[in-house]
Amino acid sequence: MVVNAFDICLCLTLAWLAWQVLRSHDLFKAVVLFISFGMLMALSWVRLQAPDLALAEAAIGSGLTGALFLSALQRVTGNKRGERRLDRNEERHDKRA
Amino acid sequence: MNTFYVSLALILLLSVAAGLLRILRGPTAADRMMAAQLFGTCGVAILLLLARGFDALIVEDVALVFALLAALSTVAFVRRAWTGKITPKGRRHDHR
Amino acid sequence: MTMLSPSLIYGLTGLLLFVMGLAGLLGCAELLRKILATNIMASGIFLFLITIAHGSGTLIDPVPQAMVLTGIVVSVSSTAVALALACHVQEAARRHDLLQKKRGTVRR
Amino acid sequence: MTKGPSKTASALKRQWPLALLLVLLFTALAWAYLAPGPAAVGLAAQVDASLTASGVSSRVTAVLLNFRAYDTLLECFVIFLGVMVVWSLRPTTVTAPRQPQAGAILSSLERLLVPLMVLVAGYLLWAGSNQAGGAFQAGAILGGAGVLLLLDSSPLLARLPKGGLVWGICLGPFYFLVVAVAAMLRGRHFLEYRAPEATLAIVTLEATAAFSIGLCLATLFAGRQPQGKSRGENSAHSPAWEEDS
Repeated sequence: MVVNAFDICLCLTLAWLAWQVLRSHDLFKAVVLFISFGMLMALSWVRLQAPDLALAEAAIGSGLTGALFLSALQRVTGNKRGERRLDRNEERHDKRA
Repeated sequence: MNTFYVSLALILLLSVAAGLLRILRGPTAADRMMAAQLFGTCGVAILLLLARGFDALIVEDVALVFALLAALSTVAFVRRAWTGKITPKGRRHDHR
Repeated sequence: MTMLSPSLIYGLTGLLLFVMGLAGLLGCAELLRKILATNIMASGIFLFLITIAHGSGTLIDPVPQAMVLTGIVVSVSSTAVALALACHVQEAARRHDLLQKKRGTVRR
Repeated sequence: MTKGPSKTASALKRQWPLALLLVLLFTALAWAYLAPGPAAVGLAAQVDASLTASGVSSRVTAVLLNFRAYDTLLECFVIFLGVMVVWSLRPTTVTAPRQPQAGAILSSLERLLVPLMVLVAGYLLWAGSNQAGGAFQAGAILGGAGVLLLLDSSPLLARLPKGGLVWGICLGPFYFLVVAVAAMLRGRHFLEYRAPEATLAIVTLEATAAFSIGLCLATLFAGRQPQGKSRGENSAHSPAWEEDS
Protein backbone atom coordinates (compact mmCIF):
# COMPACT_ATOMS: atom_id res chain seq x y z
CA MET A 1 0.00 0.00 0.00
CA VAL A 2 2.67 2.48 1.07
CA VAL A 3 4.96 1.22 -1.66
CA ASN A 4 2.20 1.76 -4.16
CA ALA A 5 1.68 5.32 -2.98
CA PHE A 6 5.45 5.87 -3.23
CA ASP A 7 5.48 4.60 -6.82
CA ILE A 8 2.54 6.74 -7.86
CA CYS A 9 4.00 9.82 -6.20
CA LEU A 10 7.36 9.28 -7.86
CA CYS A 11 5.83 8.78 -11.30
CA LEU A 12 3.55 11.79 -11.03
CA THR A 13 6.48 13.96 -9.98
CA LEU A 14 8.56 12.63 -12.87
CA ALA A 15 5.88 13.38 -15.44
CA TRP A 16 5.19 16.80 -13.99
CA LEU A 17 8.90 17.66 -13.98
CA ALA A 18 9.24 16.61 -17.60
CA TRP A 19 6.26 18.76 -18.54
CA GLN A 20 7.68 21.76 -16.71
CA VAL A 21 11.08 21.29 -18.37
CA LEU A 22 9.40 21.57 -21.73
CA ARG A 23 7.07 24.45 -21.06
CA SER A 24 8.97 26.84 -18.77
CA HIS A 25 10.08 30.00 -20.52
CA ASP A 26 13.41 30.40 -18.83
CA LEU A 27 16.06 27.97 -20.05
CA PHE A 28 17.93 28.09 -16.76
CA LYS A 29 14.81 26.97 -14.94
CA ALA A 30 14.41 24.14 -17.42
CA VAL A 31 17.97 23.01 -16.79
CA VAL A 32 17.53 23.04 -12.99
CA LEU A 33 14.32 21.08 -13.35
CA PHE A 34 16.13 18.60 -15.57
CA ILE A 35 18.80 18.08 -12.91
CA SER A 36 16.05 17.23 -10.42
CA PHE A 37 14.53 14.94 -13.02
CA GLY A 38 17.79 12.99 -13.22
CA MET A 39 17.85 12.61 -9.43
CA LEU A 40 14.32 11.23 -9.40
CA MET A 41 15.19 8.81 -12.20
CA ALA A 42 17.85 7.34 -9.90
CA LEU A 43 15.14 6.75 -7.29
CA SER A 44 12.95 4.98 -9.80
CA TRP A 45 15.83 2.69 -10.83
CA VAL A 46 16.16 1.72 -7.19
CA ARG A 47 12.46 0.90 -7.07
CA LEU A 48 12.75 -1.22 -10.23
CA GLN A 49 15.59 -3.21 -8.62
CA ALA A 50 18.29 -2.09 -11.02
CA PRO A 51 21.09 -0.89 -8.70
CA ASP A 52 23.62 -0.78 -11.57
CA LEU A 53 21.48 1.74 -13.35
CA ALA A 54 20.86 3.68 -10.16
CA LEU A 55 24.62 4.02 -9.64
CA ALA A 56 25.18 5.21 -13.20
CA GLU A 57 22.23 7.58 -13.12
CA ALA A 58 23.23 9.00 -9.74
CA ALA A 59 26.65 9.82 -11.17
CA ILE A 60 25.52 11.03 -14.57
CA GLY A 61 22.03 12.41 -14.12
CA SER A 62 22.70 14.46 -11.04
CA GLY A 63 26.29 15.51 -11.64
CA LEU A 64 27.61 15.34 -15.16
CA THR A 65 24.55 16.28 -17.18
CA GLY A 66 23.84 19.25 -14.95
CA ALA A 67 27.38 20.54 -15.32
CA LEU A 68 27.25 20.02 -19.09
CA PHE A 69 23.97 21.89 -19.53
CA LEU A 70 24.89 24.76 -17.20
CA SER A 71 28.18 25.24 -18.97
CA ALA A 72 26.50 25.17 -22.38
CA LEU A 73 23.90 27.63 -21.13
CA GLN A 74 26.67 30.05 -20.26
CA ARG A 75 28.19 29.69 -23.69
CA VAL A 76 24.86 30.26 -25.40
CA THR A 77 23.47 33.12 -23.33
CA GLY A 78 26.41 34.25 -21.24
CA ASN A 79 27.87 37.03 -23.30
CA LYS A 80 24.67 38.60 -24.47
CA ARG A 81 24.82 41.50 -22.06
CA GLY A 82 21.82 43.38 -23.39
CA GLU A 83 19.38 40.57 -23.00
CA ARG A 84 19.47 40.20 -19.27
CA ARG A 85 16.01 39.60 -18.02
CA LEU A 86 14.87 40.02 -14.46
CA ASP A 87 13.01 37.12 -13.01
CA ARG A 88 9.93 39.14 -12.14
CA ASN A 89 9.17 39.66 -15.83
CA GLU A 90 9.67 36.01 -16.46
CA GLU A 91 7.25 35.21 -13.66
CA ARG A 92 4.66 37.35 -15.35
CA HIS A 93 5.21 35.55 -18.61
CA ASP A 94 4.65 32.24 -16.92
CA LYS A 95 1.41 33.36 -15.33
CA ARG A 96 0.10 34.53 -18.63
CA ALA A 97 1.05 31.36 -20.44
CA MET B 1 9.97 -5.16 3.62
CA ASN B 2 9.73 -2.64 6.41
CA THR B 3 6.67 -0.44 6.03
CA PHE B 4 7.86 2.14 8.52
CA TYR B 5 10.98 3.07 6.56
CA VAL B 6 9.11 3.13 3.27
CA SER B 7 6.45 5.45 4.64
CA LEU B 8 9.17 7.76 5.94
CA ALA B 9 10.64 7.73 2.44
CA LEU B 10 7.24 8.61 1.05
CA ILE B 11 7.00 11.62 3.39
CA LEU B 12 10.43 12.77 2.27
CA LEU B 13 9.40 12.37 -1.36
CA LEU B 14 6.36 14.53 -0.72
CA SER B 15 8.54 17.19 0.86
CA VAL B 16 10.80 17.06 -2.20
CA ALA B 17 7.77 17.57 -4.40
CA ALA B 18 6.89 20.60 -2.29
CA GLY B 19 10.42 21.88 -2.83
CA LEU B 20 9.70 21.75 -6.54
CA LEU B 21 7.50 24.79 -6.14
CA ARG B 22 10.55 26.75 -5.07
CA ILE B 23 12.31 25.78 -8.30
CA LEU B 24 9.28 26.89 -10.27
CA ARG B 25 8.72 30.24 -8.63
CA GLY B 26 11.94 31.03 -6.79
CA PRO B 27 12.67 34.65 -7.54
CA THR B 28 16.39 34.30 -8.21
CA ALA B 29 18.54 31.76 -9.94
CA ALA B 30 20.29 30.89 -6.68
CA ASP B 31 16.98 29.96 -5.06
CA ARG B 32 16.28 27.51 -7.84
CA MET B 33 19.69 25.92 -7.58
CA MET B 34 19.41 25.60 -3.81
CA ALA B 35 16.06 23.87 -4.20
CA ALA B 36 17.68 21.42 -6.59
CA GLN B 37 20.35 20.81 -3.98
CA LEU B 38 17.60 20.11 -1.46
CA PHE B 39 16.51 17.46 -3.91
CA GLY B 40 19.98 15.97 -3.73
CA THR B 41 20.12 15.93 0.07
CA CYS B 42 16.62 14.53 0.38
CA GLY B 43 17.46 11.99 -2.31
CA VAL B 44 20.31 10.65 -0.18
CA ALA B 45 17.94 10.29 2.77
CA ILE B 46 15.30 8.57 0.65
CA LEU B 47 17.88 6.16 -0.75
CA LEU B 48 19.13 5.26 2.73
CA LEU B 49 15.57 4.69 3.93
CA LEU B 50 14.79 2.54 0.90
CA ALA B 51 17.97 0.55 1.50
CA ARG B 52 16.69 -0.32 4.98
CA GLY B 53 13.09 -0.66 3.87
CA PHE B 54 13.78 -3.22 1.16
CA ASP B 55 16.88 -4.78 2.77
CA ALA B 56 18.96 -3.95 -0.27
CA LEU B 57 22.30 -2.83 1.09
CA ILE B 58 23.66 -2.08 -2.36
CA VAL B 59 21.39 0.97 -2.41
CA GLU B 60 23.66 2.50 0.23
CA ASP B 61 26.38 2.62 -2.43
CA VAL B 62 23.98 4.52 -4.63
CA ALA B 63 23.43 7.01 -1.82
CA LEU B 64 27.20 7.41 -1.47
CA VAL B 65 27.63 8.16 -5.18
CA PHE B 66 24.66 10.48 -5.07
CA ALA B 67 26.07 12.46 -2.16
CA LEU B 68 29.46 12.74 -3.87
CA LEU B 69 28.28 13.88 -7.26
CA ALA B 70 25.30 16.05 -6.39
CA ALA B 71 27.75 18.79 -5.42
CA LEU B 72 29.05 18.87 -8.97
CA SER B 73 26.09 20.69 -10.46
CA THR B 74 26.27 23.34 -7.73
CA VAL B 75 29.94 23.91 -8.46
CA ALA B 76 29.09 24.20 -12.15
CA PHE B 77 26.36 26.70 -11.29
CA VAL B 78 28.69 28.83 -9.18
CA ARG B 79 31.52 28.77 -11.69
CA ARG B 80 29.61 29.01 -14.93
CA ALA B 81 26.06 30.25 -14.59
CA TRP B 82 26.16 32.67 -11.68
CA THR B 83 28.17 35.74 -12.60
CA GLY B 84 26.61 37.92 -9.95
CA LYS B 85 28.21 41.29 -9.35
CA ILE B 86 28.30 43.23 -6.13
CA THR B 87 26.23 46.37 -6.53
CA PRO B 88 27.17 49.63 -4.77
CA LYS B 89 24.60 48.90 -2.08
CA GLY B 90 26.57 45.83 -1.12
CA ARG B 91 23.94 43.36 -2.16
CA ARG B 92 24.89 40.70 -4.54
CA HIS B 93 22.84 41.49 -7.58
CA ASP B 94 21.69 38.23 -8.94
CA HIS B 95 21.68 37.76 -12.61
CA ARG B 96 22.95 35.03 -14.76
CA MET C 1 -7.69 2.45 -3.08
CA THR C 2 -6.95 -0.39 -5.41
CA MET C 3 -3.42 -1.61 -5.80
CA LEU C 4 -1.79 -0.80 -9.10
CA SER C 5 1.08 -3.01 -10.12
CA PRO C 6 4.49 -1.29 -10.39
CA SER C 7 4.89 -2.50 -13.96
CA LEU C 8 1.70 -0.70 -14.92
CA ILE C 9 2.69 2.56 -13.20
CA TYR C 10 6.27 2.73 -14.41
CA GLY C 11 5.52 1.41 -17.88
CA LEU C 12 2.86 4.01 -18.54
CA THR C 13 5.11 6.72 -17.10
CA GLY C 14 7.88 5.63 -19.45
CA LEU C 15 5.55 5.85 -22.43
CA LEU C 16 4.27 9.23 -21.27
CA LEU C 17 7.81 10.59 -20.90
CA PHE C 18 8.65 9.33 -24.37
CA VAL C 19 5.66 11.08 -25.90
CA MET C 20 6.37 14.29 -23.96
CA GLY C 21 9.98 14.29 -25.09
CA LEU C 22 8.82 13.80 -28.67
CA ALA C 23 6.47 16.75 -28.30
CA GLY C 24 9.31 18.90 -27.04
CA LEU C 25 11.62 17.75 -29.79
CA LEU C 26 9.08 18.60 -32.48
CA GLY C 27 7.46 21.65 -30.92
CA CYS C 28 10.28 23.67 -29.35
CA ALA C 29 12.44 26.10 -31.26
CA GLU C 30 15.56 26.40 -29.15
CA LEU C 31 18.40 23.95 -29.69
CA LEU C 32 19.14 23.54 -26.00
CA ARG C 33 15.54 22.66 -25.22
CA LYS C 34 15.48 20.19 -28.06
CA ILE C 35 18.46 18.48 -26.47
CA LEU C 36 16.68 18.46 -23.10
CA ALA C 37 13.63 16.95 -24.79
CA THR C 38 15.74 14.25 -26.41
CA ASN C 39 17.13 13.37 -23.00
CA ILE C 40 13.64 13.09 -21.55
CA MET C 41 12.64 10.87 -24.45
CA ALA C 42 15.63 8.62 -23.82
CA SER C 43 14.75 8.41 -20.12
CA GLY C 44 11.24 7.33 -21.03
CA ILE C 45 12.54 4.57 -23.26
CA PHE C 46 14.95 3.38 -20.57
CA LEU C 47 12.19 3.37 -17.97
CA PHE C 48 9.95 1.33 -20.24
CA LEU C 49 12.65 -1.23 -21.05
CA ILE C 50 13.57 -1.72 -17.40
CA THR C 51 9.91 -2.05 -16.45
CA ILE C 52 9.52 -4.85 -18.98
CA ALA C 53 12.62 -6.54 -17.57
CA HIS C 54 11.30 -6.15 -14.03
CA GLY C 55 7.71 -7.17 -14.58
CA SER C 56 8.20 -10.42 -16.43
CA GLY C 57 8.45 -12.54 -13.32
CA THR C 58 10.41 -13.20 -10.18
CA LEU C 59 13.68 -13.41 -12.09
CA ILE C 60 14.89 -9.99 -13.19
CA ASP C 61 16.27 -9.99 -16.70
CA PRO C 62 19.84 -8.61 -16.69
CA VAL C 63 20.09 -8.17 -20.47
CA PRO C 64 17.89 -5.03 -20.73
CA GLN C 65 19.66 -3.64 -17.68
CA ALA C 66 23.01 -4.00 -19.44
CA MET C 67 21.58 -2.47 -22.60
CA VAL C 68 20.16 0.51 -20.72
CA LEU C 69 23.44 0.96 -18.85
CA THR C 70 25.27 1.33 -22.16
CA GLY C 71 22.42 3.54 -23.34
CA ILE C 72 22.81 5.93 -20.41
CA VAL C 73 26.53 6.38 -20.99
CA VAL C 74 26.07 6.76 -24.74
CA SER C 75 23.28 9.27 -24.21
CA VAL C 76 25.42 11.44 -21.95
CA SER C 77 28.26 11.48 -24.46
CA SER C 78 25.91 12.22 -27.36
CA THR C 79 24.36 15.00 -25.26
CA ALA C 80 27.80 16.47 -24.77
CA VAL C 81 28.48 16.33 -28.52
CA ALA C 82 25.10 17.87 -29.31
CA LEU C 83 25.66 20.66 -26.81
CA ALA C 84 29.09 21.40 -28.27
CA LEU C 85 27.57 21.55 -31.76
CA ALA C 86 24.69 23.76 -30.59
CA CYS C 87 27.07 26.21 -28.89
CA HIS C 88 29.21 26.22 -32.00
CA VAL C 89 26.22 27.02 -34.21
CA GLN C 90 25.05 29.84 -31.95
CA GLU C 91 28.49 31.39 -31.73
CA ALA C 92 28.93 31.21 -35.48
CA ALA C 93 25.53 32.85 -35.98
CA ARG C 94 26.43 35.60 -33.54
CA ARG C 95 29.73 36.22 -35.28
CA HIS C 96 27.88 36.41 -38.58
CA ASP C 97 25.48 38.96 -37.08
CA LEU C 98 28.38 41.04 -35.80
CA LEU C 99 29.99 41.03 -39.23
CA GLN C 100 26.74 42.09 -40.86
CA LYS C 101 26.32 44.88 -38.33
CA LYS C 102 29.82 46.11 -39.03
CA ARG C 103 29.04 46.29 -42.72
CA GLY C 104 25.90 48.26 -42.01
CA THR C 105 23.38 45.72 -43.18
CA VAL C 106 21.67 44.48 -40.06
CA ARG C 107 19.89 41.22 -40.36
CA ARG C 108 16.41 40.87 -38.88
CA MET D 1 2.35 33.95 -25.40
CA THR D 2 2.51 37.43 -26.81
CA LYS D 3 6.19 38.13 -26.98
CA GLY D 4 8.15 40.71 -28.85
CA PRO D 5 9.05 39.91 -32.39
CA SER D 6 12.77 40.12 -31.66
CA LYS D 7 12.71 37.23 -29.23
CA THR D 8 12.55 33.75 -30.62
CA ALA D 9 9.80 31.54 -29.34
CA SER D 10 11.19 29.61 -26.42
CA ALA D 11 8.95 27.13 -24.71
CA LEU D 12 6.51 24.58 -25.94
CA LYS D 13 3.61 26.36 -27.63
CA ARG D 14 0.11 25.13 -28.13
CA GLN D 15 0.03 23.30 -31.40
CA TRP D 16 -3.20 21.38 -31.59
CA PRO D 17 -2.44 19.06 -34.53
CA LEU D 18 0.82 17.97 -32.94
CA ALA D 19 -0.83 17.48 -29.55
CA LEU D 20 -3.62 15.41 -31.06
CA LEU D 21 -1.14 13.27 -32.97
CA LEU D 22 0.93 12.65 -29.86
CA VAL D 23 -2.11 11.78 -27.75
CA LEU D 24 -3.05 9.24 -30.41
CA LEU D 25 0.51 7.89 -30.34
CA PHE D 26 0.40 7.55 -26.56
CA THR D 27 -2.92 5.76 -26.71
CA ALA D 28 -1.64 3.34 -29.30
CA LEU D 29 1.53 2.63 -27.33
CA ALA D 30 -0.38 2.16 -24.08
CA TRP D 31 -2.84 -0.15 -25.78
CA ALA D 32 -0.01 -2.19 -27.27
CA TYR D 33 1.61 -2.42 -23.83
CA LEU D 34 -1.53 -3.31 -21.88
CA ALA D 35 -3.21 -5.57 -24.45
CA PRO D 36 -3.31 -9.17 -23.30
CA GLY D 37 -0.82 -11.36 -25.05
CA PRO D 38 1.72 -14.07 -24.36
CA ALA D 39 3.88 -13.23 -21.38
CA ALA D 40 7.33 -11.95 -22.25
CA VAL D 41 10.07 -14.49 -21.77
CA GLY D 42 13.28 -12.86 -20.65
CA LEU D 43 16.81 -14.13 -20.92
CA ALA D 44 17.33 -14.37 -17.16
CA ALA D 45 17.32 -18.18 -17.09
CA GLN D 46 19.92 -18.46 -19.86
CA VAL D 47 22.15 -15.89 -18.17
CA ASP D 48 21.93 -17.74 -14.88
CA ALA D 49 22.70 -21.06 -16.56
CA SER D 50 25.97 -19.87 -18.09
CA LEU D 51 27.02 -17.51 -15.33
CA THR D 52 29.74 -19.85 -14.07
CA ALA D 53 31.42 -19.89 -17.48
CA SER D 54 31.57 -16.13 -17.66
CA GLY D 55 34.26 -15.58 -15.07
CA VAL D 56 32.32 -13.12 -12.87
CA SER D 57 29.41 -13.57 -10.51
CA SER D 58 27.55 -10.32 -11.22
CA ARG D 59 24.91 -10.94 -13.84
CA VAL D 60 24.93 -7.47 -15.38
CA THR D 61 28.72 -7.42 -15.58
CA ALA D 62 28.69 -10.86 -17.16
CA VAL D 63 26.24 -9.68 -19.82
CA LEU D 64 28.14 -6.45 -20.43
CA LEU D 65 31.65 -7.79 -20.68
CA ASN D 66 31.21 -11.39 -21.73
CA PHE D 67 27.91 -12.38 -23.30
CA ARG D 68 27.31 -9.13 -25.13
CA ALA D 69 30.79 -7.68 -25.14
CA TYR D 70 30.22 -6.52 -28.71
CA ASP D 71 27.88 -3.83 -27.37
CA THR D 72 30.43 -2.60 -24.89
CA LEU D 73 33.17 -2.56 -27.50
CA LEU D 74 31.06 -0.49 -29.86
CA GLU D 75 29.98 1.76 -27.00
CA CYS D 76 33.60 2.52 -26.12
CA PHE D 77 34.16 3.49 -29.73
CA VAL D 78 31.04 5.66 -29.77
CA ILE D 79 32.39 7.70 -26.87
CA PHE D 80 35.77 7.85 -28.58
CA LEU D 81 34.07 9.15 -31.74
CA GLY D 82 32.25 11.76 -29.68
CA VAL D 83 35.57 13.08 -28.42
CA MET D 84 36.89 13.17 -31.98
CA VAL D 85 33.83 15.16 -33.13
CA VAL D 86 34.23 17.70 -30.34
CA TRP D 87 37.92 18.05 -31.03
CA SER D 88 37.38 18.66 -34.70
CA LEU D 89 35.21 21.74 -34.10
CA ARG D 90 37.13 24.86 -34.97
CA PRO D 91 37.24 27.20 -31.97
CA THR D 92 35.17 30.30 -32.64
CA THR D 93 36.54 33.77 -32.06
CA VAL D 94 33.72 34.76 -29.73
CA THR D 95 35.04 33.89 -26.31
CA ALA D 96 33.34 34.04 -22.99
CA PRO D 97 34.75 36.32 -20.31
CA ARG D 98 37.47 34.73 -18.29
CA GLN D 99 36.55 33.03 -15.08
CA PRO D 100 37.96 34.48 -11.90
CA GLN D 101 40.36 32.32 -9.96
CA ALA D 102 38.75 29.70 -7.78
CA GLY D 103 38.35 30.79 -4.19
CA ALA D 104 39.47 28.98 -1.08
CA ILE D 105 36.17 27.16 -0.64
CA LEU D 106 36.22 25.73 -4.13
CA SER D 107 39.81 24.63 -4.01
CA SER D 108 39.37 22.98 -0.63
CA LEU D 109 36.21 21.29 -1.88
CA GLU D 110 38.19 19.99 -4.79
CA ARG D 111 40.95 18.78 -2.51
CA LEU D 112 38.38 16.95 -0.39
CA LEU D 113 36.16 15.51 -3.07
CA VAL D 114 38.48 14.43 -5.86
CA PRO D 115 40.44 11.83 -3.85
CA LEU D 116 37.16 10.54 -2.42
CA MET D 117 35.68 10.23 -5.91
CA VAL D 118 38.72 8.32 -7.14
CA LEU D 119 38.47 6.05 -4.11
CA VAL D 120 34.77 5.35 -4.69
CA ALA D 121 35.42 4.73 -8.37
CA GLY D 122 38.07 2.19 -7.45
CA TYR D 123 35.70 0.56 -4.99
CA LEU D 124 32.93 0.27 -7.59
CA LEU D 125 35.39 -1.19 -10.06
CA TRP D 126 36.60 -3.73 -7.53
CA ALA D 127 33.09 -4.61 -6.36
CA GLY D 128 31.68 -4.74 -9.86
CA SER D 129 32.56 -8.36 -10.51
CA ASN D 130 30.22 -9.67 -7.82
CA GLN D 131 27.65 -6.95 -7.15
CA ALA D 132 26.35 -3.75 -8.72
CA GLY D 133 29.05 -1.51 -10.09
CA GLY D 134 31.60 -1.79 -12.82
CA ALA D 135 33.32 0.04 -15.60
CA PHE D 136 30.58 2.48 -16.55
CA GLN D 137 29.77 3.60 -13.05
CA ALA D 138 33.42 3.97 -12.14
CA GLY D 139 34.05 5.80 -15.40
CA ALA D 140 31.20 8.18 -14.73
CA ILE D 141 32.55 9.00 -11.28
CA LEU D 142 36.05 9.51 -12.66
CA GLY D 143 34.53 11.78 -15.28
CA GLY D 144 32.81 13.71 -12.50
CA ALA D 145 36.15 14.13 -10.74
CA GLY D 146 37.67 15.41 -13.98
CA VAL D 147 34.79 17.86 -14.45
CA LEU D 148 35.31 19.14 -10.91
CA LEU D 149 39.00 19.73 -11.64
CA LEU D 150 38.09 21.52 -14.88
CA LEU D 151 35.52 23.72 -13.18
CA ASP D 152 37.96 24.81 -10.52
CA SER D 153 40.66 25.40 -13.17
CA SER D 154 42.91 23.34 -11.01
CA PRO D 155 46.70 23.67 -11.30
CA LEU D 156 46.78 19.89 -11.51
CA LEU D 157 45.67 20.16 -15.12
CA ALA D 158 48.62 22.34 -16.00
CA ARG D 159 50.89 19.38 -15.45
CA LEU D 160 48.84 17.14 -17.72
CA PRO D 161 50.70 16.51 -20.96
CA LYS D 162 48.57 16.53 -24.07
CA GLY D 163 50.08 13.36 -25.46
CA GLY D 164 49.21 11.50 -22.29
CA LEU D 165 45.61 12.59 -22.64
CA VAL D 166 45.38 11.18 -26.15
CA TRP D 167 46.95 7.92 -25.06
CA GLY D 168 44.59 7.65 -22.11
CA ILE D 169 41.55 8.21 -24.30
CA CYS D 170 42.72 5.59 -26.79
CA LEU D 171 43.65 3.06 -24.11
CA GLY D 172 40.17 1.67 -23.37
CA PRO D 173 38.81 1.05 -26.88
CA PHE D 174 42.05 -0.25 -28.29
CA TYR D 175 42.81 -2.52 -25.35
CA PHE D 176 39.35 -3.98 -25.95
CA LEU D 177 40.34 -4.71 -29.55
CA VAL D 178 43.60 -6.27 -28.39
CA VAL D 179 41.74 -8.63 -26.04
CA ALA D 180 39.27 -9.51 -28.79
CA VAL D 181 42.00 -10.35 -31.26
CA ALA D 182 43.98 -12.23 -28.63
CA ALA D 183 40.98 -14.52 -28.21
CA MET D 184 41.10 -15.18 -31.95
CA LEU D 185 44.81 -15.98 -31.79
CA ARG D 186 44.04 -18.67 -29.22
CA GLY D 187 41.70 -20.39 -31.64
CA ARG D 188 38.43 -18.92 -30.39
CA HIS D 189 36.03 -16.47 -31.94
CA PHE D 190 36.36 -12.70 -31.82
CA LEU D 191 35.76 -11.58 -28.19
CA GLU D 192 35.23 -15.12 -26.92
CA TYR D 193 36.81 -15.85 -23.58
CA ARG D 194 35.87 -18.48 -21.04
CA ALA D 195 36.06 -19.14 -17.34
CA PRO D 196 39.69 -19.66 -16.32
CA GLU D 197 41.19 -16.69 -18.11
CA ALA D 198 37.98 -14.71 -18.46
CA THR D 199 38.20 -13.18 -14.98
CA LEU D 200 41.56 -11.59 -15.69
CA ALA D 201 40.38 -10.35 -19.09
CA ILE D 202 37.21 -8.83 -17.67
CA VAL D 203 38.95 -7.14 -14.75
CA THR D 204 41.63 -5.55 -16.93
CA LEU D 205 39.05 -4.57 -19.54
CA GLU D 206 36.94 -2.91 -16.89
CA ALA D 207 39.84 -0.99 -15.42
CA THR D 208 41.04 0.37 -18.75
CA ALA D 209 37.52 1.09 -19.98
CA ALA D 210 36.66 2.98 -16.78
CA PHE D 211 39.82 5.07 -17.06
CA SER D 212 39.15 5.92 -20.69
CA ILE D 213 35.46 6.65 -20.16
CA GLY D 214 36.32 9.01 -17.32
CA LEU D 215 38.88 10.84 -19.43
CA CYS D 216 36.49 10.99 -22.40
CA LEU D 217 33.65 12.44 -20.32
CA ALA D 218 35.94 15.10 -18.86
CA THR D 219 37.24 15.91 -22.34
CA LEU D 220 33.70 16.16 -23.69
CA PHE D 221 32.93 18.59 -20.91
CA ALA D 222 35.99 20.68 -21.71
CA GLY D 223 34.43 21.03 -25.13
CA ARG D 224 37.40 21.36 -27.40
CA GLN D 225 40.90 20.23 -28.04
CA PRO D 226 43.35 21.24 -25.34
CA GLN D 227 45.89 23.79 -26.38
CA GLY D 228 49.33 22.31 -26.64
CA LYS D 229 52.35 23.68 -24.88
CA SER D 230 53.50 25.37 -28.06
CA ARG D 231 50.53 27.63 -28.64
CA GLY D 232 49.98 29.37 -25.32
CA GLU D 233 51.05 32.97 -24.83
CA ASN D 234 53.15 32.14 -21.77
CA SER D 235 53.97 28.63 -22.71
CA ALA D 236 55.72 27.75 -19.48
CA HIS D 237 52.48 27.60 -17.51
CA SER D 238 49.80 27.18 -20.12
CA PRO D 239 47.35 24.59 -18.86
CA ALA D 240 46.19 21.75 -21.00
CA TRP D 241 42.71 23.24 -21.02
CA GLU D 242 42.34 26.96 -20.93
CA GLU D 243 39.52 27.97 -18.71
CA ASP D 244 37.45 30.07 -21.07
CA SER D 245 35.44 27.55 -22.99
